[in-house]
Amino acid sequence: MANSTKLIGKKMVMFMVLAILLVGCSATNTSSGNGSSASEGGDTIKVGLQAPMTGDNAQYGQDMKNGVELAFKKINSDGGINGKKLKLIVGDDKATPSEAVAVVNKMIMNNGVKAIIGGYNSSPTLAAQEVSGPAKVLHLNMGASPELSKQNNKYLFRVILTGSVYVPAVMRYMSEEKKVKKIAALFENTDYGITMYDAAKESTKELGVEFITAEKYNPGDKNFSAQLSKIKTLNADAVMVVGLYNEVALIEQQARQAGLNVQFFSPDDSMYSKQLITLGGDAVENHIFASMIDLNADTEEMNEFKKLAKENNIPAQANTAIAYDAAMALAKALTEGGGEAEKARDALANIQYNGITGPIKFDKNGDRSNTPMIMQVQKGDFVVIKESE
Amino acid sequence: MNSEHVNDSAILTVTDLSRTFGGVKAVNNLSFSVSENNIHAIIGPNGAGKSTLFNLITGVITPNQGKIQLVNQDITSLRPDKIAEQGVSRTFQNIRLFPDMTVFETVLIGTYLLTGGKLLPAVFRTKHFRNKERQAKERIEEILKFVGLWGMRHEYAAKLSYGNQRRVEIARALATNPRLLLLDEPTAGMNQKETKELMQLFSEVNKQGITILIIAHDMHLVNTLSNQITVINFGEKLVEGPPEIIQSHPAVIEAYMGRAEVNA
Amino acid sequence: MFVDQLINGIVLGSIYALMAIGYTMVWNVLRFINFAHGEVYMGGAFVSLYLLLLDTPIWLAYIGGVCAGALLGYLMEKMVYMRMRSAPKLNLLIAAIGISIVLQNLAQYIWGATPERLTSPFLSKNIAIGDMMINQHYIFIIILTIVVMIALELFINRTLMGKAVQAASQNINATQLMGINANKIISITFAIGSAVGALAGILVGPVFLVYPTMGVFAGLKGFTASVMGGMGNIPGAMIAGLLLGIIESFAAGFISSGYRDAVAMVILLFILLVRPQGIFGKVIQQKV
Amino acid sequence: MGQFKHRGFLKIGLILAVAALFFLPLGISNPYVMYIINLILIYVLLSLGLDLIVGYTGQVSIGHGAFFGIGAYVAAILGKNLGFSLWINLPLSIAVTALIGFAIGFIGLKLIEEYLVMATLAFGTIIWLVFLNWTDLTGGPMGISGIPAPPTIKLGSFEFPFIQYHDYYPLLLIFVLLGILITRLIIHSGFGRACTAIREDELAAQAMGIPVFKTKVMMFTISAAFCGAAGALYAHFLHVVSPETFAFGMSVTILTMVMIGGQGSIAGSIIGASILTVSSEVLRETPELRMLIYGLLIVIMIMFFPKGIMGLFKISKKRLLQRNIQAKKAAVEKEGLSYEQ
Repeated sequence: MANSTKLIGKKMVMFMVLAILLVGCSATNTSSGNGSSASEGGDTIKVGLQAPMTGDNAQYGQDMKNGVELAFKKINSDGGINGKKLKLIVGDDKATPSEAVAVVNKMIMNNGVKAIIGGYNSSPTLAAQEVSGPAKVLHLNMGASPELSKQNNKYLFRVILTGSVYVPAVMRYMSEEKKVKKIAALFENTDYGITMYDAAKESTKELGVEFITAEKYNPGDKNFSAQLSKIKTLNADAVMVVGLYNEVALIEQQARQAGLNVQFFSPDDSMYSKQLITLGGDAVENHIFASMIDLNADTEEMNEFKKLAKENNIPAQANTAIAYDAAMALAKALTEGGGEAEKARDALANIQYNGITGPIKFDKNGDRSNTPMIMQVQKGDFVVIKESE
Repeated sequence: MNSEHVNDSAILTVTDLSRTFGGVKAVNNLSFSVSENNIHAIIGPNGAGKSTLFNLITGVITPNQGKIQLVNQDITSLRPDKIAEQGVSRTFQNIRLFPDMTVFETVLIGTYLLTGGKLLPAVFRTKHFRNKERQAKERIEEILKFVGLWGMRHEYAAKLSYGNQRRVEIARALATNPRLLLLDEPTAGMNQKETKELMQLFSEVNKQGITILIIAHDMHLVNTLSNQITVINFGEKLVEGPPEIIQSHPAVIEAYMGRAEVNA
Repeated sequence: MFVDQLINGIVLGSIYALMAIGYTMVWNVLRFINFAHGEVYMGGAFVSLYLLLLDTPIWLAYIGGVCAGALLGYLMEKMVYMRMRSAPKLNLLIAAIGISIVLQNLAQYIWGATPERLTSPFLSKNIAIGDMMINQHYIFIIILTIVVMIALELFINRTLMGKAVQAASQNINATQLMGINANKIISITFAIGSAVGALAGILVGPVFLVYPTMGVFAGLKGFTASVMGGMGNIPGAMIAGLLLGIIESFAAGFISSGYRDAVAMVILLFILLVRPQGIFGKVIQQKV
Repeated sequence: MGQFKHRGFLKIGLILAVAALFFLPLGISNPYVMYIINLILIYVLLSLGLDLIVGYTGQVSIGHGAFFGIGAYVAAILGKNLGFSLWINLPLSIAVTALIGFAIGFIGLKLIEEYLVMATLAFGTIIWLVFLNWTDLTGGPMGISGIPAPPTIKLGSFEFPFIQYHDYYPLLLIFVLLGILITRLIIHSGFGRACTAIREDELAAQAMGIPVFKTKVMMFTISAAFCGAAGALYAHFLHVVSPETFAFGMSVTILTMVMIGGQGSIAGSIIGASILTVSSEVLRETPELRMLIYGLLIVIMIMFFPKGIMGLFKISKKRLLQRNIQAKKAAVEKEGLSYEQ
């Protein structure tokens, strides 16, 4: 009896310790951010990053985080925003809509962020902007889906190009330069994949090409043998893959193993990463895609970015550069806004800024109007084969 | 069918019952009947098929062939709860109590047939529902006082002495308001005092108009308590009759008595 | 397309068979589903990957991964399951799921979430059989799986330790009475099952990549295969794994690739309801 | 008599405490904290539901995340596509979930122990894959967003709109209290006792006339319905549903809440749901370590509190009860009276 009482006592103590630990964590948590109503009392402005930090898409989130941190470091060492330092709050959206809503909620309400950079994937961004819009929080996202232009959210801006710009560019190139007629589509079964495919299908009539099949896969799938052997039997001239580098690399590798040796292309630069080549090796050689950025470009901005990245020991990836651009543009808008949400929004809407990814300015939908270039994987590097118009 | 099985006052009639387990005939072509208000004993050596017989009657296992009748109703292959509904209740050879319940809670389970398991009345606490709940609780008070466990009603049943655990099991069986009570070796492992007290209890139960079918090893108990005995061996019926006849039957002595003495 | 899917099915099936062994062996001695087995598969692959980064020769890296898998299984048992011997099975199940969450995220913390390709000396070569092209690595997977199965069969039936494991699966308490240390048997069982699971992960690494959550569905499939083969039946698990891989590939190819993973679950349900003792299992009489 | 008075005080105290709960938002200015509290309420409803079948009936399911999902998707689809309000969607969600729960229970509950666990896992995974792949209806991996908020409640001249998280709290609280009440009413009835008896000893329960299978299926259905209700509330509260929320991880989370809080205990469900929800949210501060610590927490809790946190109190309560009886017995014997109350 005494023994068991002692045991229970021990367990109670352990429980207490755990409880105190948790409460302690939450206390530091609430003291670090004090509600949305409180203005940034100190000398910092908080900015949130909504991106996948865990799960299959975590690499994208990591690249984005690197880019934003690089930009913030530079901005803060140059004196910050009207004397205030930028502070990054990282929120993991796991590339899923409900987590995105949860984490954006937390960043806005608990941390009191003034702006959010991200997300990377279209579906989570579409869900999250429904929270950030009413809260009047600037939301600079990197989703490709044309849906993002139609949200009627004044605070939503897109720092990459929209799918409706990317897709026709690459489709025209494939039709005119590569003379393909019959295309098989293989796309991610998400807002991103579906809307990109729809946009591509729309452009087929005037180009005189056709999609002979539309195969889908779910994000995170690793086995595409079923879709690929179906495509193989249809004798397509080319395969359009809409997906991220993990999937694109695997798809092309498995296609080679299955003996499907045709031209692969993608409508946008989602797979523009050294990882594509590391994973795909020879199989991704000759892959064609439309891109808004060329990391080999010899521009002043690009060279500065690469120098900064090297100094800070950060790999200079496409997404790092785009996020860096987004952070720089945001900083400019925040400076002009002088602490007022409405003013900062107007400043961002009318911004004129020359970034690594070219001139940044937004139309009334919050989209950029730049045109993409066409790139190809050649000898393990990304080479521009057609400049942007 | 033999004419000796026709029994007008029978509450339970078993006819040509058989059940095999992997080729072994646990119960083989067994026929007997239990008269109303009797204390009927089933005896036989270990492995004779007594517990299998109980499991067949209560529907825990289904027979390969044969028929089990409760008064005029065929209960062969009915589910155990349906058979309980018909007024057959039982205790188990190895006492099966509910480990996490007090005596009161355990016996309360036995009133399921009284209160029923309807959901909506429970949620809306209808008058009917409350009445039944009250009745159930009154009944338990009555039963627990009857078996002498009222004072221990808040104790965990599994923590009681062996004899008292058996009483809880009997009280729980009585709470179902049975016509026929099946007791599977109820005094096994009890000391003499406990056995004597339990025998007392059985005859009191019987006086309330409940027929008892009992499996027992203790010949003394069987002889003093029961008024009809069926002896089975290898799943078959050996003999049947009142204690006086069974005691002196040569086949019984050969098949059973010797061993029982060793067991005792 | 038919032959394509058949080959894919056999390759997948080999992996599932290897995974199923781990589930079945643990079930044999402890009667519970070790939900963290999928993470052993992942762990083995990651360790191999890491060793390759350190310029370890490829064979050594593979062997290192297998050993790491065995160690992981052993530690799991020693640190958690052994301390829960008297706890209800449900608690073990939750603990196993907890371990799997920990290991997945630990792997991500150490190695990052980016899928990486494990090197294979065969991956870039195809063999022509008739007019069919088969990847050499696929053949390597199939051959190695057969070798492991034979080795395991020999171990169980021909060695003293194997016989002790077998005896333990009948009745772990009786084993203890016979003077064999039950805890030692359980540890060995975990180590062997985990080594085979890690091998599966290493073999898959060059084809489907290595990443922290790779074990989740592989685990579910392996577990389904072990139920199909009859829980605790090692040869049954192997054959069932192969069968599952083939069925799944055909279903994905001819029905819908989105429901690829549902196929295994439907089979699992079907087996549980119609033949819970598994395709190759014997009916066990339950004593009332 | 004294005991009666004591009880009366308890009752009044309880009513006051519950009433006070409704005024909790007044003391909370941070909407994020309110958001977490609301989330806890939804999880409490889920845990209560799962506890009915796991804790009270002893039938383990690791597929209840799917019922949560069915409730949420029914509400989302009806709310988004047909513009139905919460008040129509909630009963429909409950009905659909109960129906599917009944079907699954009817098929699966023939199995026992580990085999039931496996079957519920399979069912849960299949339903999740349907959410993921039936793109036309469920939106596939994108899920459904833009689910409308509940309509403004008008009571005379008072209006209760649903805009902030503070506004949802009373609504969710009412449903949780209703859930607690129904749970209590069920477990203190012939049906509830039958479930407990099944948990303790199926054979003995059946011998008492309890239709074991039917009772299990009924309880499974109710349990699913609870999760369906939680799902509908979740969909209208968060305005977005997507499949991964309802994957295996959710089933495990709910089961872990029940286990850590303590099976077969209402307070346990509340404690379990609170601990896991709060720790999961607090750990968002360290996204890279979040799930790692969360997993460790689960392993440690389950190793060191095998009966959950309420299990600790239960043991001491049991001991107290017995000590009380012993003391009374001694007192009675001293006075030479027969021990009877």
